[in-house]
Parts: sequence; C-alpha cells; structure tokens
Amino acid sequence: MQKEIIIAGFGGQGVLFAGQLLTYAAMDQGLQVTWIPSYGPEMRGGTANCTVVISDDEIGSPMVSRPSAVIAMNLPSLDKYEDKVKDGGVLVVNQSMVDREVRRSDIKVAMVPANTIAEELGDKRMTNMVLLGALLANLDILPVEAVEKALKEHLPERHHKLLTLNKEAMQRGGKYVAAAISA
Amino acid sequence: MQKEIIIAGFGGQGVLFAGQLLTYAAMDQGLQVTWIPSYGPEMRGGTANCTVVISDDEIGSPMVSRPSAVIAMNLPSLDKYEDKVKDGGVLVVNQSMVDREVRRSDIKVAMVPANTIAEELGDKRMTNMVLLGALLANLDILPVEAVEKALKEHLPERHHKLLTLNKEAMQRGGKYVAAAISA
Amino acid sequence: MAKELMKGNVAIAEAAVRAGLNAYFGYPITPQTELLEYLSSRMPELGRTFLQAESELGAVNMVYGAACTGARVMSSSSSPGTSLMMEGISYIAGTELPVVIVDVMRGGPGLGNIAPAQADYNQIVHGGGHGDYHPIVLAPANIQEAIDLTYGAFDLAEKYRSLVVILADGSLGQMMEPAELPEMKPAIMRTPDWATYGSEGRKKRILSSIYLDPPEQEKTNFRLEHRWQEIKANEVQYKEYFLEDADYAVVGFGTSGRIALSAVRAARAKGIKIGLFRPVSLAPYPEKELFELSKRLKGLLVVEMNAGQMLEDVLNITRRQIPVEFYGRMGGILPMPEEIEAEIDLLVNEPTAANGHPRDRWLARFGKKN
Amino acid sequence: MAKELMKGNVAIAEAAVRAGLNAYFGYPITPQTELLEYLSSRMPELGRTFLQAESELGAVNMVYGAACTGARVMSSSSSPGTSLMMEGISYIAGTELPVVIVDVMRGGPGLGNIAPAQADYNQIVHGGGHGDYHPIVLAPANIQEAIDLTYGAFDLAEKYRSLVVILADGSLGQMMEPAELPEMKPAIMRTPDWATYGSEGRKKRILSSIYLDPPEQEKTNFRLEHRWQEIKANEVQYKEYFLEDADYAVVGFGTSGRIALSAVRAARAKGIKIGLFRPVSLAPYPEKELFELSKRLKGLLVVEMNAGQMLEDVLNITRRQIPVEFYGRMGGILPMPEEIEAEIDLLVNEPTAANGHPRDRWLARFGKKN
Amino acid sequence: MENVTMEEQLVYDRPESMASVQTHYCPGCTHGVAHRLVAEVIDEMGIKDNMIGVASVGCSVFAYNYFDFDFVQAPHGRAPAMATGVKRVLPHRFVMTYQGDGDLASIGMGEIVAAAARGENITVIFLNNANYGMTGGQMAPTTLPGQKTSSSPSGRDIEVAGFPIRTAEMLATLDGAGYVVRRSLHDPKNIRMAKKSVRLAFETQKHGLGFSLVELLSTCPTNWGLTPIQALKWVEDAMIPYYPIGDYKVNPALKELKI
Amino acid sequence: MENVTMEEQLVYDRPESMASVQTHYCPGCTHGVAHRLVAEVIDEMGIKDNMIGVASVGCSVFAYNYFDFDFVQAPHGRAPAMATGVKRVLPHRFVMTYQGDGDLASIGMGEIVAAAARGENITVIFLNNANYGMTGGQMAPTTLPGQKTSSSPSGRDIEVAGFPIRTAEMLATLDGAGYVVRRSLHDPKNIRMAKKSVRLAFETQKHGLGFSLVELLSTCPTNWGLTPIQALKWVEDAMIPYYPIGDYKVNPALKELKI
Amino acid sequence: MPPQGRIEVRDNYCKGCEICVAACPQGVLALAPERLNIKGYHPVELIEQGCTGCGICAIVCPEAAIIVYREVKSRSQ
Amino acid sequence: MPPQGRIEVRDNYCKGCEICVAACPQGVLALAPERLNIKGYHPVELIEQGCTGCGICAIVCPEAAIIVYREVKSRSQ
Ligand SMILES: Cc1ncc(C[n+]2csc(CCOP(=O)(O)OP(=O)(O)O)c2C)c(N)n1
Ligand SMILES: Cc1ncc(C[n+]2csc(CCOP(=O)(O)OP(=O)(O)O)c2C)c(N)n1
Ligand code: SF4
Ligand code: SF4
Ligand code: SF4
Ligand code: SF4
Ligand code: SF4
Ligand code: SF4
Ligand SMILES: [Mg+2]
Ligand SMILES: [Mg+2]
Repeated sequence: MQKEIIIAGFGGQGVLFAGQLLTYAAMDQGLQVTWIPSYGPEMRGGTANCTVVISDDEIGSPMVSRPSAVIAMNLPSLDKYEDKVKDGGVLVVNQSMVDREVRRSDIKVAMVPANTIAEELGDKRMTNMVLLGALLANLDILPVEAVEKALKEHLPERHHKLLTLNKEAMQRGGKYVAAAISA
Repeated sequence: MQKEIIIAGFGGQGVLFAGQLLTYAAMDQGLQVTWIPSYGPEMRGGTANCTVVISDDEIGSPMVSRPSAVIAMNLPSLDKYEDKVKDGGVLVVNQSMVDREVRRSDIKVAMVPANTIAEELGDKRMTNMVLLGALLANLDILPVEAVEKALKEHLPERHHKLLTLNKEAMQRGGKYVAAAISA
Repeated sequence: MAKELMKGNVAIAEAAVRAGLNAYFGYPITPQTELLEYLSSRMPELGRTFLQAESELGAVNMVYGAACTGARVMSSSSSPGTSLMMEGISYIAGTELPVVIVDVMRGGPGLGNIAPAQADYNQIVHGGGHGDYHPIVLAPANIQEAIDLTYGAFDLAEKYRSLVVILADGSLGQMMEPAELPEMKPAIMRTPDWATYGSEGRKKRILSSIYLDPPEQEKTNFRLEHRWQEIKANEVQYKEYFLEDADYAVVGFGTSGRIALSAVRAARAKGIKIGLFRPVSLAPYPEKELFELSKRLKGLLVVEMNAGQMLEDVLNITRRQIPVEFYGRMGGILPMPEEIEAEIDLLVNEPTAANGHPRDRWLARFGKKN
Repeated sequence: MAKELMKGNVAIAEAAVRAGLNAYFGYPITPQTELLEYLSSRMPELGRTFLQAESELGAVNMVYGAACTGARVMSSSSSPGTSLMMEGISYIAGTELPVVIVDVMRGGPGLGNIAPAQADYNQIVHGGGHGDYHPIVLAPANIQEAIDLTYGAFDLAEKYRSLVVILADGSLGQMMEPAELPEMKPAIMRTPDWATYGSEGRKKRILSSIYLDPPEQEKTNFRLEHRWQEIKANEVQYKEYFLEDADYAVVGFGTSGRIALSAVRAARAKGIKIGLFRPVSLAPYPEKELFELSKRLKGLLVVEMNAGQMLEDVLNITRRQIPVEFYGRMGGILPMPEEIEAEIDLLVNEPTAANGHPRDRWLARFGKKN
Repeated sequence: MENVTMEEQLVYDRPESMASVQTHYCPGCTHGVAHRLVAEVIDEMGIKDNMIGVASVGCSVFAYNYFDFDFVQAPHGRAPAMATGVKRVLPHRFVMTYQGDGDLASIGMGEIVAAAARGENITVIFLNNANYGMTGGQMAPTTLPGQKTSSSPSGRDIEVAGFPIRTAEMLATLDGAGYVVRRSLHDPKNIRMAKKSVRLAFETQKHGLGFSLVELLSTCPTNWGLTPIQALKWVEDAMIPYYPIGDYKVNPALKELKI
Repeated sequence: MENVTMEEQLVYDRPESMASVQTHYCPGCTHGVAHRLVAEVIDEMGIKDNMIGVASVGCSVFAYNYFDFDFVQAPHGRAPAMATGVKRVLPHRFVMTYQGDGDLASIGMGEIVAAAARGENITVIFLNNANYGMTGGQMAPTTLPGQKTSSSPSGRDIEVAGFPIRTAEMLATLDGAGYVVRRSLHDPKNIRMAKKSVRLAFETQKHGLGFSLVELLSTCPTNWGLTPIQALKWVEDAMIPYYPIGDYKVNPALKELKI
Repeated sequence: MPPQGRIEVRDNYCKGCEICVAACPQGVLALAPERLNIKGYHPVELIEQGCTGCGICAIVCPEAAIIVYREVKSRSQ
Repeated sequence: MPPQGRIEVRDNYCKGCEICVAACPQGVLALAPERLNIKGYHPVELIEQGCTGCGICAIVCPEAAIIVYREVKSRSQ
C-alpha cells in the first residue's frame, strides 16, 4: 500500500503544515512516510506545495508525477495538478478560491468551500484543516483520529487553545464531503 | 645519434650558461636539443645543474639517469654523478675543486684544473668555459667552432669584449685534455 | 529511541552533534543553510563551538586548523561553496587530517540554481582539488541513512586520518522523514599522537602538507595510496534490492537511487525481473560487487541527476560486457519514477549492443528536444 | 621563421601574445611564474593589459569579466592556485565564455612542492568545479607543441564558447628547446553577438550562469552536452609513434609521454615491437583511436606522473580486454626512461591476466618500499 | 498681452535606464530605491549605452533584469574582480558593481580591498542591510551587536562573532579610493543625499579619479520581521548610530565639479 | 669585609623557543630577527608549551622548523582562518600566525580583515618586505610606487597597479582589533621597540583583549638586489616614509599592564 | 495657494508597501482597498484632493511605480 | 672604564651578512677571512679588544648566532 498526496496553494495558506500533520499522523501509526516541499525561488511569495508519501514499505521516490490525491487550495494549483491525479485518485478543491469546475471524471472530486467554512468557524486560518478533513474522508489512508492525535502532539504548545477548532474544522470538511456525496 | 650531457656545480659557477651555450650551438647546427635545469629549493644557494640532450631525432626524455657525459664542477657533483655516466661515456672533472681520484675506469675521464687555468687567463669566471672546452674535445658531438659561434651570437652584447677570452678558455680546456691524453 | 520527524539538513546536524562534534565552521548557502542555522543555536547551547565563517574558504581552513588539534570538526556547503573549498580539501588530505564535510548539491555549473542535483559526483569522488588524494564519500538516500552515515563518519575519518564527505542533494536536505537518532556523545577532543595542541610534556609537533623534497612527497603519496587500498578493502557500503533473481538492474546513488526503487517496484509488478544496486560509499566504490553482479545480468540502467558521471565508473567496472543504458536529469530536476520505468522498458524490450556509448544514446533520445 | 631557444613558460606566454592576447590576469606561483613575469613587461610594451591580481580567485574572475566583453584573455597558475579557480571555472563554463587557462602542475596534494607532476589530471579533465561542464584540455609534450596548442587555443575557445586549459607540468615550464613562433596578431577584441561591451545601437545583453528555473538550467546543460559531442567529433588530437606494426604500446601524455618515447626507442632497439600513443587533447580524449588500437595489441603500459588517473580512462576505453600495466612516479619525480624500459620488459615478458587492477600491481611492486 | 494658463508638467517619471519589469524584491525593500537612484543618475549622465553592470550574489542577483543596459553576473563576492576584468579591457566604459553586505564585506572582502587599493576606476553600489537577505536572514559582518538573525538566534554575541565592520571607514584608508561615503535610504532627505552621492561616484569614474563606493543603509523588512515602515525607522534608530552617514574619502577634484 | 671580583654574566643567548637548526633565509634577511624576537618573548612569558604557531606560504613557510613549539602550516593567505580554527577549540592556548605581505595583504586580505573584525584572540606577526620573496621578488600590495620587481620591471606604476596598502592603519579601523602597530627591524633601537610590541601583542592575547598584529618592516636583500646593510638603509630611507612606525590601535587596558 | 499636483500609479509595479502613504506630506495616499494587481497586491492610489505634486512619494517608492505631475503657470503671448 | 665584554659566535648559524659588523659601536667585529662554516659562509669573529658586551650585535643578528657576556662586579663576603 502506498499513497501520495500533494497539497498545493499560496504561501501562507498552511500548505506545508497540513502536509506535516499528515506526516506525523502516518508516522505515529507506524507507517513509512516522507514529506518534501517544493523549495526554491517560488518559496518567497507565490506558490507553495508539498508532497507526502505514505506507505507500509520502504519509500522510494519522495516526489511523484502522478499522486494518489491532491488538495488544490487555489486556482493555479488546480490548473497545475488536475491532470496529474492518478486514475481513480482523489482531488480536493478549495471551491472558495476556484471559479471553475473540475474537468476530469475518472477521479473522485470533492469541491469544498473551505474559506467559507473556515470563516463560519470564525478563523480563516482553518481553511487548510477543512480541506484536510475532506481529504481524509475520501482517501482510505489514515483515520481522522490519527491526525487529531498528531495535531495534539505536534501543534506547538502555544497553539493548543486552537486544538478543538482544528478538529472541528477537519470534521466539518469531512462532513461536507459526506453530505455532498450522499446528496 | 643522441648524447646527454649533465653539467653540475655550485650556483654561480656558470653551470646553466654553459649548458645553454651547448644548446644554442646544437640548435644552430640543425640538431634537436633540450635544456632543463634542476629547479626547486636547491636553486637558492646550494647546487645547480642542468641536463642537455642533443639528438638528430625527436628528443624523448629531457632528463636522463645515465648521461653520455658529465661535467662535475665540484666534489658533491662528482660524488653524485660519477656512477651515473654511461659505460664508455665521458666525465670531465674540475680538478681544482676536487680532492680525489675518479674511481671508474670504464669511461673517459678528463681531470682539468679549471680554476687554475681560468685564473691564469686572468678571469675566474672562465672556469666553466675551460671545462666545456675539455668536454668538446672528448665528446664527438659538436665542433668547438659551433660553440664559439653560438657564444658570439648569444652572449649578451655587453659581454662581447669577453668573447676572445671565452674562446681562449675553451681552447685551453681542449688542449689541456689533449696534452693529458698524449702524455 | 523513538523516531522523530526531521528535515534532512537538521537530521545531519543533530547526528553530528550526537557523534561528539566539537566545532562547526560554515557559511550559508541554499540548500544546506538549515544545517548551519540549526547548529548556530544547538552548538552554543551545549557549550560547543559554532562559528559562521567569512566564506567557504574561511570555513574550510577553520576546520583545517581545528582538526589539527584533535577535535571532531565539520563544515558543510553546497556546490559553488564546495568548489571554493578545493584548495583547503587538498591541504587537509595532504596533511592527513580527519575532517567531515557535508555537501548538499544543487544545480550547476556556475551559480545555477538551488534545486537538487548530483552533478558534483566527479568533483567530490575523483578529486576536485589538486594532487592525488582520496576522500571517503558517502551518499545517503534517506534521512535515517544520512543520520547513520554522519554519525559514523567521524570514526571513519579518525580511523584513517581521512577526509569524509557526506554527499547529499538539495531534496534530501529539504525533505522530512521519520528517523531515529543515535545516542548522544559529549564533544570529542582527542589527543592522538600526531595532533598539535601545545607541546607540554612532549616534543613539538608539526602538521603540514609540504614535502619540498620530491622523494619525501612521493613517500607521502604512497602512504596515501596504501591507506586507500586499506579503505577500499574495509569500507565499501552498498544496498541491494530485488537482485537475487534479477536479469536487469538499475544503478543509482542517493536520491536518484531511491527514486529508482519506486520504478523498480513498478517494473517488478509488471513481471520484469529487475533490481536496484545502490552504492552507499561512492568512494570506495563497491567495484567488486557491481562487477560480480553485472556478470549475472542482461543489462544495466544507470540513473543520475547529472549527465552521466558515475556512468563512466559503472562502464569501467563492468567493462562494457553487458548492455548499459543511461538516464539522467539535470539542472535541478528530479527524475520521476515513471520516467525511469519507461527507461527500464526500453532496456528490457529494445536492448542495444554493448557497443556505442549510453550517454550518446541518451542525448539522442532526450537532448534533441532541448 | 627561425627557431628560437625558449623556456616553456616564456614560449607559452609569447605564443599567447602572438595569438592576439588582449588581457592577462594572474598571480605568481612556482613553477609558472616566468609566464607572468614575462607578460608583465611584454604586454604593456604592446599596449595590452597585464594585471597581477590579488589572488587566483581575483585572477579567474578578472578573466571571467574580461571574457564577457569579447576580448582574448588568459590566466595561468599551478596546482594550489588552480584549485582556487574552481568556482570561477565552473561559472565561466556555465556562462559559456571563451577563456584560456594555463596550468603548470606541481607536486601535491596540499602545498606539496614545486617539482613537475601530473596529478591534477582528474581535476582538470573530469571536473574540479561543480556541475556538468567540459573544458577542452590540451597537454603539450614539448615546447613547439606548447606554442602551437596555445596559439590555437584561443580560436578553439571562441569557436565553442568554451574554456580551454593548457595542461603542462613544471618540467615543461622550466625547460628550453628550440621552437618556431607563429606570426604576430594584434590584440583581439571581438564583438560577438553575445558579448557585453556596452549596448550602444542594440538591445542590452546579460551574461550569467543562473538559471533559477530547473528546466531552463537543464536546457543549458543539454546545450553544453551537445556542444561537447561536437567538440568530441572535431577536436581530438593525439600523436602516434612506431605503432604501425606494434604488438604493445605505451600510453602517456605530456612530459611522461615524451619520456616514454625514449624508453620505446630503447625497447625497439632490443627488438620489442612497441609504440607510443600520446593523447594531446586529454578532453576530448582520443577514445575511438585508443580503442581501435588496443584491439590490435597484446598489452598496454600506461605511464603517468601520478597514481594512475588517466589509467582509469584507458581501462574504461579499452574495456580491459587486453593486459594493461601501470607505471607512475609521484610527488614531483619524473620517471626515467630506464625505469619505463624495465616496465616494458615486464609487460612483454611476464604478462598478467586482464583481471586484477594495474594500480594494485604497481603498488605491490613499488609502494611497499615506501 | 500675456495669457497665463495652468499647464501640467511631468515632475517625476520612471527612469529610462530601468527595465519595464517588476522586481522580485519584497514589498518595501529599499533595494528598489537604490536601483532607481542608479538608473536616474545614469539617465542624467546619458551613459546608459556605455554601462556594464556587474551583479553580485544576494537578493540583487537579478539586478541585471531591472536595468536596461549590459550586465554580467559575478560569483559571490567577486564582483570587484570581474568588474576589474571588464574595465581593464574597456577603459572608456562605465563599470558598476552592485553588491550586498554579505557579498562585499564577508566573502568578497579581499576583492573589494584590492580593487580600492588599486584605485580601480569602477563604481561600487554597496547595500548594507545588516544581514544576508537572500538566504533567509543570516548574520552578516554588518549585523549589529545583539541583533537576532537566523544564524545568531540569541542576538549577535560580540564575544563570539565579533564586531560589525564599518566598510566605508575602512576602505577610506586606502590611497586608491577616490570617493567613499555612506548614505541611507530611509527618508526623502537621505534618499536625495544618496542620489547625489551616486552621481558623484559615477563622476569619480568619469574623471578617472579612482575607486568610488557608496554604502547605502537599506532595509530588509522580510528578514528583520518588520513592516516596511518599521524597517525604515530601524535604519534610523539602530543602524545610523552604528553606521554614521558621512563622507569618508572625497577626492578634492570632485569638490570643484559643477553638476 | 667585602670581596669585589669580576664575574662574567651572560647578557644574551639564543632563546630556548628557537629550534637548534639553521634557517634557510638568505644572509641578512630580517625574517630571522623577527623569529628571534618572537622566540624571546615566548621565553620571557614562559608560554612555549602553550603555543601553536601557524606558518603561512612565503619565505617563512618553514617557520615551523625554526621554533621549538607546535606548529601547523596554512594555505597561502589562510593562516588567520586556520588560527581561528585552532583558537576556537583551544581557547586557552596561545595562537600566532606568521605571515608575509603577499600572504596577508594580497591573497589573504579577506581572512585577516575577518579575523580582526571578529576580535579573534590571536597574534599576527606580519612581515612587510615590499615584495613576494619566496617566488622571486614579484610585486606585492606593499611594493612602493616606482619600485622595480620581477613583475613590475619598469617600477610599480600606480596608474596600473594602484597604491600600496598600509595594512596596520586599515586594520586599526576595526573594533575587534586590540593591538595594531607598525615597527621596523632595521636598527637596534627599532628592533628593541619591535620586541616590546611583540610582547604587547601576546599580552593582548593573554588578557583576551582581541586581535593583535605587529607589522614589521623587513628586508629582502636578495630580491631587492642590495647587500644586507644597504637593505637596512632602504627600509629606513624608502619604506618608513611610506609606512610610518606607529601605534595604530592600542586597547587602553594594555597601557596599564606592567611588563 | 499651494501648487496643484497629481500622481499616477503604475499598478503592476506597486507592491502596496505603504512607504509612500506614510511619506506623503499631504496624507492623500492610501492602498486601494478592493483592487488587486496581477501580483496580488493592493496598489496605492490618491484618495483625496490636495496633492501638491511634491514628488516625495516617488522619491521613496522602491518600485518606481509613481509618476508625478504638477501644474505650473505657463505664459503664452 | 667601559665595561668589559666578550662574544661567542656559533659559527654554523652565522651567514656572514655583516650586519653585526656594521652595528657594533666598538667596531671590533669582522668576518673571519679564511674560515668557512659548513654552509660555506665566513663567520664573524671578534678581531680586536674593546668589546663592551653591549649586546647590540646580538640584537641585530638575524640568525641568533651570537652569545654575549659582560663582566660585572660581584661582591662576596
Ligand atoms: C560561494 C557561495 N557561497 C554562498 C552562497 C549563498 N548565498 C547567496 S546570497 C548570500 C548572501 C547574500 O547576502 P548579501 O550580500 O548581504 O545580500 P542581500 O541578499 O542581503 O541583499 C549567500 C551567502 C553562494 N551563492 N555562493
Ligand atoms: C594559492 C597559492 N598561490 C600562490 C602561491 C605561490 N606563492 C608562494 S609564496 C608566495 C608569495 C609570498 O610572499 P610574501 O607573503 O610577501 O612572503 P615573503 O616570501 O616575502 O616573506 C606566493 C605567491 C602558493 N603557494 N599558493
Ligand atoms: S529578503 Fe530582504 S533584502 Fe531581500 S528582497 Fe526581501 S526585504 Fe529585500
Ligand atoms: S628571498 Fe628575501 S625574504 Fe626570502 S629569505 Fe631571501 S632575503 Fe629573505
Ligand atoms: S506628490 Fe507629494 S503630495 Fe502628491 S501624493 Fe506624492 S507625496 Fe503626496
Ligand atoms: S511606495 Fe511604491 S510600491 Fe510602495 S505602496 Fe507606494 S507606490 Fe506602491
Ligand atoms: S657586544 Fe657590543 S661591543 Fe661587543 S661585539 Fe657585540 S656589538 Fe660589539
Ligand atoms: S649578524 Fe649574525 S649572521 Fe650576520 S654576520 Fe653577524 S653573526 Fe653572522
Ligand atoms: Mg545583505
Ligand atoms: Mg613579502
């Protein structure tokens, strides 16, 4: 079993942290995992993305051209990664930042108005967690509890007051997807 | 035909110049020739030596371990090179600076009191020319005239007044040898 | 000890600290800067020496000086910075000092870029400095390996009075992976019988790389060569994957080696009997092992993030007796597993003669687009 | 023109002057200092630029800058100084500039000594700087060749926008030999369509080696590789001696090659059918020619003034299909013809299997004494 | 009879010597101000087509994209050497290096001192922003005592890292220096003074009066962790006391120039 | 009752810190005087066993043979960096570099400035002989205007090669410098002054007062083409006017020391 | 009466750093609250009357984003 | 009466540079005209009475070749 997740968006949208959270959760579950950012000139301003590979065996490439799942937090990320998702893979889109439909039909797609949901929760910074929740609900890789646990253990102490909010954001993301699918 | 000549002595004895003179002469005769000094820490103070290779064909090594001829201008040079002269080769020794006999008997040896002869000529600096003359008389490589011509053409203008003296010194060296041999 | 999630640069730094690193001297350069930044707080916290040098020239000569005293010392840099260390590296080798240098390669030549590359293989493995010398070169492919190799590098360096280079690339420096850290050692300051730390109670000592007398220098060169023979006999490291029954193999080191593993798995899944040979010590290179392996194979694919530098060593070692193909990405681009998979298919389905040069074929296939 | 008797260093300097050298930048170091000293009077006398730089780092970056303008430029150094140029050399290669550098090798590693050596073969030929790049490397064995290669080096450099290294050793720099100098050209200042000399009447131009975007860098790397293929196809130079009917051959470059010629003659005189293969362009290496030759031979002896650096290339090229032996002197010692002759006898009379490594056998024969 | 009408006059426009591209500098970074001043002076002197710029390694590595004249790009710290190479073969061109403090005062100290001592007829625009901007804000030789950077996380400890270098003062001791001053970019008055100095530096070169260098105190809001406006204030409050604005070497011939 | 007898007292003997070997220096070269002064001071301070010397590349490359304490040998110009490495791991040892003017003021300028700025607690003995002695007398950054050398055969042309560097004055501008002076070795009085300065330089190090450097004007009879005695005179007549003897930076704490 | 002036901002150069806003002696500049340029910054704009065309905003602008005009009396016969 | 002194020269260190010869205030030094040391130099020696043991020769000697003694009154009871 191996899954590759790319999380992509603007710098400041919490892309790298969301990826690290997945990584911690996988690690705590005893799985193999790698996290790699795109670094370079684009680091400053512009876009940010990271790739997380989770596996139960020694991981080869930490970068992939065809990921199992993508979270696209804005339009450029959707444009860049839509075609790359593996057949049958998962694409989670931040509907709030994207003004078009997804074209592919051979993959699972979750359009989540993550900014709106985050603002409903009272904290814009929760956008990434909403989308992460939506991903976990679609990708059979880690139980959401594992990520919640990772959050508790690896969120810096000074942010612990935000723990409940973070969890709630993930749940909302997951639920939104469930609702959308059942709808 | 190839001959290798090593000229060795103290710095200041005109070792390098004597070698260059041979080189010029060989060049002017249309022969192939190389000149190489021992350079390095010993350059400053201490000993000096150079190797001249003269040939009618493309010259391989400009350095040799077994030269056809050696001019030893002092004792350390004699000690160092006596054993290296090729069988049947030539060894010209500055008797003025050496207090021992030559041990080898399988080579042509010319013991020349070059300092004395030079002083007789009124110029200590002629020692190297005396020895060069002795070498030419023993080694069938270049006519002494060729060296005299080279001297004229390559001795710096300001030293031209010494031309005659230089020639004379070579002749004395040559004659001394001839005399010694006929004796 | 429990696993921790660490960035490659930080993992290497902490591994060095735990190995008893006494002093670090370095200069910032992407993509290794986090290593220096981490040590800028970690070393003083432990009462050890951290100093940001004025340049890589400064840094390499500071480790040179510090190593003379018997201290465990390290520097790190990336490609252009490493080039500036070449004179110092040659001096360190000539003085026979134990020094560890981490080189996190980026795209070149020149200023190039800061993305991962492996184009300094020749520089590090075959001597970018002047003179005959042989650093031990270790190429980790994952963070655990980076930690373990760094931790062991100091012992190796001291055992052989040798330079040890940890040769990584930008992606290993920047990625995170869970890994276990080794036990913590105090700062190590030895007083071996060659070190210069003040002559109290003994005769004075000199450490230098001058041998003005050529025979003395030749003696030193022979000593270095003999030591290298010993290192070759004892210190070869490599990893094998799926090679027991393999008809084909991929050869790759560091990141390109680990990426190739994914491609090899995918090819195996399609029924191709292929394995991966990953040299861990690039110097000494696992020559015998690769040669023996090659005798059992029908073909080899060499994958690198350069224009085929290790390729020449592989050709030399395997004597061009079996078909060898090459796949390289350059300029900061990682090869993707799918690309390597396609190359494996080619190797298996359209084998070329052992004649002709794999690099020429690669350039013909890919270069023309550029 | 009549032949003149010249010291190697001076001959190279004068050849560069006659080739239209516009500017020289360098730093003193034995055994190439006469080259700089000669130009310190010769260049100003012709109204051309001579500047003693603050260091080799300064010098290499001065030629880097001057080359950007389209001027014919040169620097020179010896081993430790050349090591300091590695970053600059990689930049020059990455910026695709025509530059000529003369390297008069001495004993190393480290400060070593000032006697002749060839131990920087790998550094110069296989990339002492970071990144994938290929300088053209020419190794003269006598002063006429040094003159001719230097004279031609500038055209070569400009034709391929490439670095050209004249790789000599201390003995060639210090020896004298009659040679003919080529015709004098005026200082050459071209305005090729890439040069930066002020943008009057055209769009501005940029010269740099940065390609922050990896695909752009990869494109550049491919461009360099393709150019190298072209250079390999066109610019190979070598000399052959007594090879027509040879059963054996010695391979040596520069001074060790010419010394080997004496040994080959001596062996021929004894009736051994042996010749000499002397590569003149070390990069591009006469690969095809050596490979074809090796097929006709019973054995090869590689002679170098190092621990067997070119040897690996010879092994790679000849695929270890015939016995190869190695003889090296190191640390500033020239091999003597008699020593090489003895090695030839060994090769002919006690041939070893193609198996095993020639360097190991050499070390076993000679190293133990040390 | 006279008609008085109001007419609109162009008071300030983007200089011609700047290329029409956006810079990659962070918002509020005064690298941009320095660029503008250089471009304005080059426009005024009409020497754009005679210029060769030498970019260094640092945030200003892409300076070559922002100016509309010929440019080359030097290895980290070696711009003065590269500029020397250019100037020596093209003595009638104007040659400028543009260097950061890490580039010039750390790794490139050898080259800048040598160029100044040689009286190399080049102009150096030297941006002192008290840290290594490009690589993420490490300590520079100009970092102030106590200043926190990513490689001096507890603040620069002078016991360990020593004292900041006052480059202009140091280089002014060299006979080859024709014009060496320090200016700041933190407010309009200082920017105007800075521009005048950039002009004088190029005039120094024009008249063959030797090496010229303008040290410009500049902001790095990103790595200082300050807003652009706070950063300007920090230049005034923290940097200027350590790095006084001043003329450290002015060739007397310059004083007689009418500009 | 008192007996007055004449007794012979040893007034001067070769210092213990000098090894019992002949030097390779040319006759009359004052490198030897500098060595002796260093050895005398080290004897007086009793720190021989705590010393680590750093030799540079130049005629003094073999300095390690002439002193009787631990020594390492640095690449050309990099002695201050190497010394820094030694001192940082052995802060309680005395570390000295011994460098020529080509080594320190040309190729090694970057390293010496950085070490001085850091206030590195090392002592630098800096021999200024206005040329590159070891390689055969080429121009150094310290070569005087008009001085003929093997790489400035018509005399140093300041238009091309620029002006000599006054190193002591320049380094004295750095805050990290604790003691920076220039002395000469051309006569007994100056030699005595020089010795006192060498002592003060080591005292600077002993008391942790930062970087110390003694620039010593020294002869190179061989490459200057002068006799040893003419060479001493040339130091006095030609060098001192350009390189004034003086104290350029003296940490006030040193003045209070009783030596 | 103070001189009358006007500025134009080349939106795509502006990075919204607000240095000009702080420097304007007349306090007539502010970031456009709604507009974004192609780089994603809110560019600066004149928000009030009162610009004197003094040019200070242009002098401090790191992006050379501002063009300044001033009205002057012109005499024609 | 000036103090009485004496020097010893370690011949093998001496390079015959004559700096001490020129520096000696009493003019009592000269190179030994006949003797050569192992390096081939004529070492310096005292040629006359009159050495005061002032030590100047030792101070200027680049080879630390000179040992200086001076007679002092010693009082014993
Ligand atoms: C030889 C080398 N060493 C290190 C680097 C990495 N590097 C790039 S920019 C930089 C610092 C630049 O700082 P500064 O000169 O102050 O310019 P700023 O970015 O602050 O304007 C460094 C260390 C490099 N490119 N090359
Ligand atoms: C990197 C490098 N460049 C050049 C040299 C050659 N070199 C040896 S000594 C020397 C000059 C020494 O001059 P200086 O420092 O003034 O010492 P001096 O001999 O005058 O005492 C040079 C250039 C070298 N060894 N290494
Ligand atoms: S990092 Fe600092 S110096 Fe660099 S562009 Fe940003 S603010 Fe300017
Ligand atoms: S060359 Fe000059 S500096 Fe060197 S030892 Fe001789 S006199 Fe002294
Ligand atoms: S020109 Fe002056 S008044 Fe007008 S906006 Fe700019 S700063 Fe304000
Ligand atoms: S100063 Fe320039 S970049 Fe900053 S807000 Fe004003 S116009 Fe925009
Ligand atoms: S001690 Fe004084 S008097 Fe005696 S020889 Fe020496 S210098 Fe002359
Ligand atoms: S000064 Fe010293 S070396 Fe020179 S002559 Fe006198 S004793 Fe001899
Ligand atoms: Mg900076
Ligand atoms: Mg000197």
